[in-house]
Amino acid sequence: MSATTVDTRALLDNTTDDPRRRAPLVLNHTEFGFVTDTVCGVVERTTPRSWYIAFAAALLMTGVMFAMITYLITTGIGVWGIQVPVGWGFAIVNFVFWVGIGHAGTLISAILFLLRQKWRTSINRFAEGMTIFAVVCAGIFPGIHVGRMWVAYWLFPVPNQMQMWPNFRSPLLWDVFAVGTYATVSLLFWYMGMIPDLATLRDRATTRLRWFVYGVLSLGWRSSNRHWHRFEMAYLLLAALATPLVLSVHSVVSFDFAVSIIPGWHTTIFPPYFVAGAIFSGFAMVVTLVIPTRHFFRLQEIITLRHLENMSKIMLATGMMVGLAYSTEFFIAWYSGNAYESFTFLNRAFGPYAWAYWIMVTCNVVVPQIFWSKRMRTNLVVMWIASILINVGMWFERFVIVVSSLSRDYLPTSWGYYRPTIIDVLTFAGSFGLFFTLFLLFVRFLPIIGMAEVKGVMPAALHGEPGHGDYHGDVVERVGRRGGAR
Amino acid sequence: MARDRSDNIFVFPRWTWVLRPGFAAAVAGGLLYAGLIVWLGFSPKTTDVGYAPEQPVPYSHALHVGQLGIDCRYCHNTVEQAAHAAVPPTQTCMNCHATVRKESEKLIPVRASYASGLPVGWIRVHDLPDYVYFDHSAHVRRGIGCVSCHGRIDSMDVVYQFAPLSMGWCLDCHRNPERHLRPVEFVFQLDWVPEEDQLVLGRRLREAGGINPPVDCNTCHR
Amino acid sequence: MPSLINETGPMYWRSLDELARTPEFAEAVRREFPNDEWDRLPAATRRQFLQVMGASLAFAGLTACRWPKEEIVPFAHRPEDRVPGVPQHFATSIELGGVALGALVTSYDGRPIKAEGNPEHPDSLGALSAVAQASVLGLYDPDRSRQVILRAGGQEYAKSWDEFEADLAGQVTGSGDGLAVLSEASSSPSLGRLRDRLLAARPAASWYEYEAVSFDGERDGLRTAFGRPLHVLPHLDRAHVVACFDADPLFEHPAAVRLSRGFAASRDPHRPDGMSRLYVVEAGYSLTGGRADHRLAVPASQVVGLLAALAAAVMERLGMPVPAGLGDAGGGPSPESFLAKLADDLLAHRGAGAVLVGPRQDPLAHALAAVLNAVLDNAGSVVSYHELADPDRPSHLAAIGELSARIAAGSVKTLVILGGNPAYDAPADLRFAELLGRVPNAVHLGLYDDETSRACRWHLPQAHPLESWGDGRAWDGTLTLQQPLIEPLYGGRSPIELAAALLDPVPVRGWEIVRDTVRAVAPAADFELHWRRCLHDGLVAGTAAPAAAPQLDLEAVSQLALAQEPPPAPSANALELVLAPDSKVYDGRFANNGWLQELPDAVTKITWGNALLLSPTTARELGVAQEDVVAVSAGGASVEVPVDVLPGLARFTALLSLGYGRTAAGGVGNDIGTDAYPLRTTAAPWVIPRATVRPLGRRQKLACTQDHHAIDTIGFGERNRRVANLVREASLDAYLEDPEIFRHMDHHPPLEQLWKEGTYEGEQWGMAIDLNACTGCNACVVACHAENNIPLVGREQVIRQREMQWLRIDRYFRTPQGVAPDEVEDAAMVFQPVACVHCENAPCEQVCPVAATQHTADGLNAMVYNRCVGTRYCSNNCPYKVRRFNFFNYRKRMADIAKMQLNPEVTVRSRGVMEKCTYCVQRIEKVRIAAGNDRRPIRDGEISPACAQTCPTRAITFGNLNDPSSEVSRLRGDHRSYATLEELNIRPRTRYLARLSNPAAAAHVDAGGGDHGKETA
Amino acid sequence: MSRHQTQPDAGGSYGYLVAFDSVEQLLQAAARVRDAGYTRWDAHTPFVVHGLDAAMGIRPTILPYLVFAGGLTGTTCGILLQWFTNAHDYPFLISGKPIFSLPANIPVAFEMTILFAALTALVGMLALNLLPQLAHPLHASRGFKRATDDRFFISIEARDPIFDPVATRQLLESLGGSAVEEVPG
Repeated sequence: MSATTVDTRALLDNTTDDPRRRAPLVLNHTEFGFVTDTVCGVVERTTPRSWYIAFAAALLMTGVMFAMITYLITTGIGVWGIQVPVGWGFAIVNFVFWVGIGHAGTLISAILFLLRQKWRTSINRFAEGMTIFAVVCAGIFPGIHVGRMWVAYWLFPVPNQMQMWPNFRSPLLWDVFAVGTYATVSLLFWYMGMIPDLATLRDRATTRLRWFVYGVLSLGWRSSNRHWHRFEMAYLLLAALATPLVLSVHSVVSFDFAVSIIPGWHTTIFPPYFVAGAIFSGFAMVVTLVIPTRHFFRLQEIITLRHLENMSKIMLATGMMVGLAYSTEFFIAWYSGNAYESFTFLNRAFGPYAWAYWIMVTCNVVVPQIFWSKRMRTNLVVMWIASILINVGMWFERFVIVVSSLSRDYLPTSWGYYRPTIIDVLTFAGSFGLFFTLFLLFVRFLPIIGMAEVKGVMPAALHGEPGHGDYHGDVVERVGRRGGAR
Repeated sequence: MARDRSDNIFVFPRWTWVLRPGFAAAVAGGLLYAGLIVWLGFSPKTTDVGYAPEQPVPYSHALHVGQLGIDCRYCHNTVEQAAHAAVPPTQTCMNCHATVRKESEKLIPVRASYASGLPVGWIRVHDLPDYVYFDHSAHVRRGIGCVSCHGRIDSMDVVYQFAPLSMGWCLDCHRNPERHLRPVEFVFQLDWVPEEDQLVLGRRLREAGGINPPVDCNTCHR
Repeated sequence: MPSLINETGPMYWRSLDELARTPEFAEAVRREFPNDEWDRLPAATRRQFLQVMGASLAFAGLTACRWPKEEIVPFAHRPEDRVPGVPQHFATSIELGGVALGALVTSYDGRPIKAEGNPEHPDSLGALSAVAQASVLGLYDPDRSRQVILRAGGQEYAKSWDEFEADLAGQVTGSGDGLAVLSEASSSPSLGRLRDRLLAARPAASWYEYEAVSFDGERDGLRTAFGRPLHVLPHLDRAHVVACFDADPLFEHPAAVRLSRGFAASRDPHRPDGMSRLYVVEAGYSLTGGRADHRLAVPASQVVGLLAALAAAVMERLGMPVPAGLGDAGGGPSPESFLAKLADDLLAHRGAGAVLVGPRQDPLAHALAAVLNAVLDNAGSVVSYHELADPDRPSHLAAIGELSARIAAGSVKTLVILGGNPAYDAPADLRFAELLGRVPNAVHLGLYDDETSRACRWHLPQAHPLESWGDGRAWDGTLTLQQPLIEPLYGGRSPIELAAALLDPVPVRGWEIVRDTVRAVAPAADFELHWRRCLHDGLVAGTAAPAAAPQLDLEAVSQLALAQEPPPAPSANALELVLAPDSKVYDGRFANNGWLQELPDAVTKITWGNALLLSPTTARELGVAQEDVVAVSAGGASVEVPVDVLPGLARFTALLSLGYGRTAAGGVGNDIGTDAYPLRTTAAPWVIPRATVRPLGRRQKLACTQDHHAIDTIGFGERNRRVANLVREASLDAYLEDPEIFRHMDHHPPLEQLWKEGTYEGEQWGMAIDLNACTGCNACVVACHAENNIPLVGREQVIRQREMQWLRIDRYFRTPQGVAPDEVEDAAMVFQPVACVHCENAPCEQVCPVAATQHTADGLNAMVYNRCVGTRYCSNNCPYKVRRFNFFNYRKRMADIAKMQLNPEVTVRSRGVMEKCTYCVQRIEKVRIAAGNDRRPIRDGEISPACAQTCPTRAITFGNLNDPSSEVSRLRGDHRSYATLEELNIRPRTRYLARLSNPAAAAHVDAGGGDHGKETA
Repeated sequence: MSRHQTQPDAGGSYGYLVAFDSVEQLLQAAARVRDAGYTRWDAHTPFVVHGLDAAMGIRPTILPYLVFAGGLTGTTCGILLQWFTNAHDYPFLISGKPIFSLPANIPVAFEMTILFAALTALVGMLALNLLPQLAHPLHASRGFKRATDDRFFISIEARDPIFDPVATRQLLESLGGSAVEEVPG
């Protein structure tokens, strides 16, 4: 059967809401085999040349980044534009940017899972992968931004001859734990969800190598329902843990600023504001990646237009939240009557960094408004461009917060103006290289869609009980029965 | 049939079930081993203690201090006034060796230095990092004996590093000096032992002298 | 070309080791200790080469890590008074512009590492100017010349001193015909003695003295007024009204330290007879102008006119006949209000005022000042006159002019130049550099192989003042001794040694010459004892010139006045260009001194170069903006220089400082800034009329440590709003009305802790900085730089806002509200020294993830370099932005010889580490240990950080806050005491004492903060 | 118990395996096997089939309790770590703040909680499932590969107390699945 060609006469738009029947999540097909073949096909088909080209490009960019880092380590962080007063520049901006991106994955997997949003199944694997890669990129920057990278391990509580310990009052140390935990948990979540699908790849293996690799990775999964039973429970628990985690991580990241005394940083609104922003940017990045991928690998029937429309709606919502945060900041700056605070915000909007501020506002608040219109929500090109603009805007949000606040704090004599160097820019560009390298490897060698989960929400799996069929239904209603193994 | 993509079946051999506990054991053991290597291998106790370089002149503290009973301060005469317990000038050696062992082979560098005025290049044994500021006077004037840090110099033919001289080691004493405090008159007496319990004595001396060693960073780092 | 000329640091070490074994070296030692008597002197032993040796080898070890093993190199024969690692202090002197400043130099294991003031010395009083302190760095400058060089036929040959002496013996014949000596300004009695002997022994020889920056205007002015030149010595501590006409007694004056101390005393609001009032008339801001109660910005050329008008006004009111030529001498604008007010004030305080005129003004101005001081009875009370040692010498300009003429006439065969750099700084119209080429045998003794040396046949390495014997006179004439602290690093010789060589070929040591001078000047029964005492004190007591009571010759003054034609008033196409010695490199001699190059100019805050200063309105009318490069032309010459727009300058007046654009200064100073000497002529040495400014359409960044970028309107407004609160100021009257006035100046909610208040027992260190005493002179900044091994970062890094000074002096201009940045005409200038204030609730501490900065038991905010990982979070979170970061290893290119200056008591920071003011914790620890050793408490004032130690006005006080009797506690109890950014509840340990202005009644508006005081009162 | 379940008994048979095409068939079949009183048997499905647990009579897992315990351990470690390092072993004065105050320790304690709990969830799940177990008799069956694709299986082990080569085979054949396959042990 043909998984590789899409029947163009077939129905591809499932965005119309028909109250009489729930909108299908997989189009034109009812047999499970179709899902297996389509998704595994991505991995099993011979590698297209275009993949090699893209991979080479990404690899090149990664090389650039590591070249920059080598130069940085051998020469000193003076090669960056940072100075006094602006002691944090691109490195921290990029860190916050990437961590923010990293939030969509866990959010889609965990929160939508708890909210029983079935449509998540086609994109969660994808988003989780993206999370891991974003966090990897984010993780690089705190490491290299310190003046003496070779003693960066002092940030961890390692017993040593000095009998010195890190200072747990410092938000940076909270960061270490938050980001560390987040990376670990996201990885667990991602891998665990993948085990059954890896088993599928194992069982479809035609070469010894593939069989061995996927065999080991799938840990000998044999689809036993007694295993599924605990698997579901573990998955539910991980989701329940990851949800507060994902909220806490960006809150902690925002503490780096909120706990300081710098006007423009010292704000109680930061945690919710940062989390909303993170979700916002995360979804934007998913859209940016999903649209080309689904087109390229012909996944239109599994990652349907409805999925994309839903994501547009979420971007619209989070975009408005971020916009609200911006205006609240201004209101409070004025309302608090704190002279330093109000100057900082006037300065943001009309000072030397006004250009950055208005780029941010345009991309993050104005652009998403187009998603009020359904035509825009269902127009892939528009959606794709908008998502990229939102990514740009969110990067600038971090730039404005970090740089413009620092550049003019309390004593006018030590005001300054930060200019990035070419090293700054290339390092940032290079981190995208790393991101795409990992992403390309992922789409090439791993199941980019959770087959077992998609199958679970297909009509054939629901044995005529509409409204049921998602994992936790039975977890919740199950009561102890006699007999059986434990 | 259509769904079956390959005729050959791959199966893992039965013995692989052993891997599970084996793997777990390997991971745990490996981590423990690595930890121990780092902890023990890089500790100053391992790297520094016992460092005994060969000196240009085979000067024996065992002979001069142990047997002849020369006081530490005869040579290291700045120890009570200054941060450095200065290594003596050649002159000091010659005070005796102008008459004693005039012809000795071993003393050739000393005599040469005395004649030319060029220094004898001794090798530093107790070498703290440049960012550490240790003051001998502050310690000996408060009743910390030489022996506490340098060991029984009077029995060393070749001086070696007795203590790790690590920050943790310094802190231990700065936090509980009573373990080492002694009456100032016995500071330079290497073989002195208290009649009473050291801790009792130490606490009394600490009380009396109002000795509260600071543990602030800039006590040693400036 | 012989390679020895450009030896580098490491080369030096090697050569030294070899040296130690060569016969030449043995010879050097012999010359060093000629006889036994020598060895008995304490001074003798410390110059044993062993120390230099020891230092070199120690450094070889010090830079190494643990496991290339480190060597200990003890003395072979340790001197009596030497304890290794314990610094010693020696009194010596540093001569600048012919005035000797007493200094107390710290020597660490034989290495002079820091110069401080000599408390015994009348002009130093324990403090030292920035420039004088920086001379220590000059000693170790790797670019100093190391070699006698003979230049002939376009070739350079490395020669020895013997070869030179042989050659000289051939050149200088019996009567000394064709022999001329050009000395830089010197008050050295020894040199004077040798000069007289030389001129006696070789009657045909001639002796000239030239220095670009001199006080000859005053000499000539007083010669007119009193018939003979005298030194004017103001006693500002006694003054009630001080009027400065283009004068800068607080900074530019050679005795500035002494005058500043006096001024500060007179500004004490609690002075029994009230606080003094300062009037300043000047072209652009000087530090004195910054402290003025009433300031008038007029073109420099108009000052004399105002003086004449003032003199006339005063004499009229005294009912004296006004001599001809005075009343109408001033052609320029004469704002009645100001002059009238000043006249009234001076008359109201007869005998308690001073009228001072600066070196830029021509003799008439000085004469008029003399007249005013005389008729007001200030002479003898506030202003005293002192006889000069060399009353008859021609002025420097005349001397160099005459010498040039004689060279042009070809009548000079051998020209011996003792120091100085005339080829660079002689008036442009003389073309002196070219003339030098025509002298068959020109000999230049200099610290550097500089512009002059390159135009001469012989270059001789000069011994640095810290390497050689010498003497000089303080401003009041006190004989001050200069003794070496180290063997000449590069075998140089001092001017007196060279001068002696002109007399007899057998080299005489400077030591003998100075001894003979002292013996001659101050004979004593037991000379040996007397000599030792003088060496110990650094001066010969009781040698100050007696005060003179000269007779005023009004007639001569009015003649001079009549002879003067009124100068033209400047306009947009005929600007007035005012030249000034630079506040850092002076006349250019310090161009290769990194500390001074990187020191922000007191007023402009520009480092590494100079700029053409224009007032905002003038700049607007000329159509030039900040950092535009312009061509400044006058009298045919033209130079290119970037513009710095600054308030407080007279309209159509441009200021430019000398001393930059050196071509042979050395690796540091070459091609830094713009050389202004081409514009300077014999006719118009300082004030150049009819100059034009033409924008070249280029821009050039100024390495400025403040306002790093052109300020926008929002920022400008906000800055003005904040200044009032940061630098609090009120008029004396307002303050006396309501002593609490400064507490009312900011309003914030009660400062409560979230948690239990910490208690602080034992010594608790704190600091008080009196803004009413601070003049912004930068002495503390250099002292801090020298004490704490602060690295130099260079122009590029300063532009990128990475300067490293721990202590900076913030300079603000108070501009009236609502004035646009480019319309500011006049604005009050205020200073505020800012270093780490050691907050009790330090924001920097809580954010450091590795606890590299934490609070100590004695209340210091400790910065632990070796723990720092360099997140820079602390710097971000510091509201004062006083933390400094090592973005690179700024010592990578540091020559080994320069490392000899480093203070061993302070860790040398490496790359990627944060640093900041430590309250000089090394000094605290030193005293604490010493006090603990002999079981005694620490005395108040026993600990003094480098900045406090060197402050000329004693504006900085350090001490124990837990001791209610300590000076610092007293000052913090003062009504004027306040903390900046108090509302953040960070509890800074450094507090400021507010500034007071003392405007004349009915003139509060003119005073910077006076009106503000009124509002809140 | 499951240890010997995985252990091959020499040359013997592992048990029977029967395949179904639809979820409905599977559920009915499972219910019948359960009611027949078998204990050592299992169902194999490519995805989670709703209601199958009930049909097989599987009791809830203890995993949640393990995870809860893991979380508590995390919190305790987090707090203890911070107390020991900053308040006990080497206390230092920071910004005039108390040596030990809970608010500053919440973030790290929270993250440690999540970390420990999450690790327990995955490791616990694998441990209870006795995974990884690469080798299993069922993998030798060729048809069984589709258990991860689109087919549904029921397997009954020969080790089951009431297993009878004949009766059991009859039961399975009566379930309407594919031909019963005997899987070698």
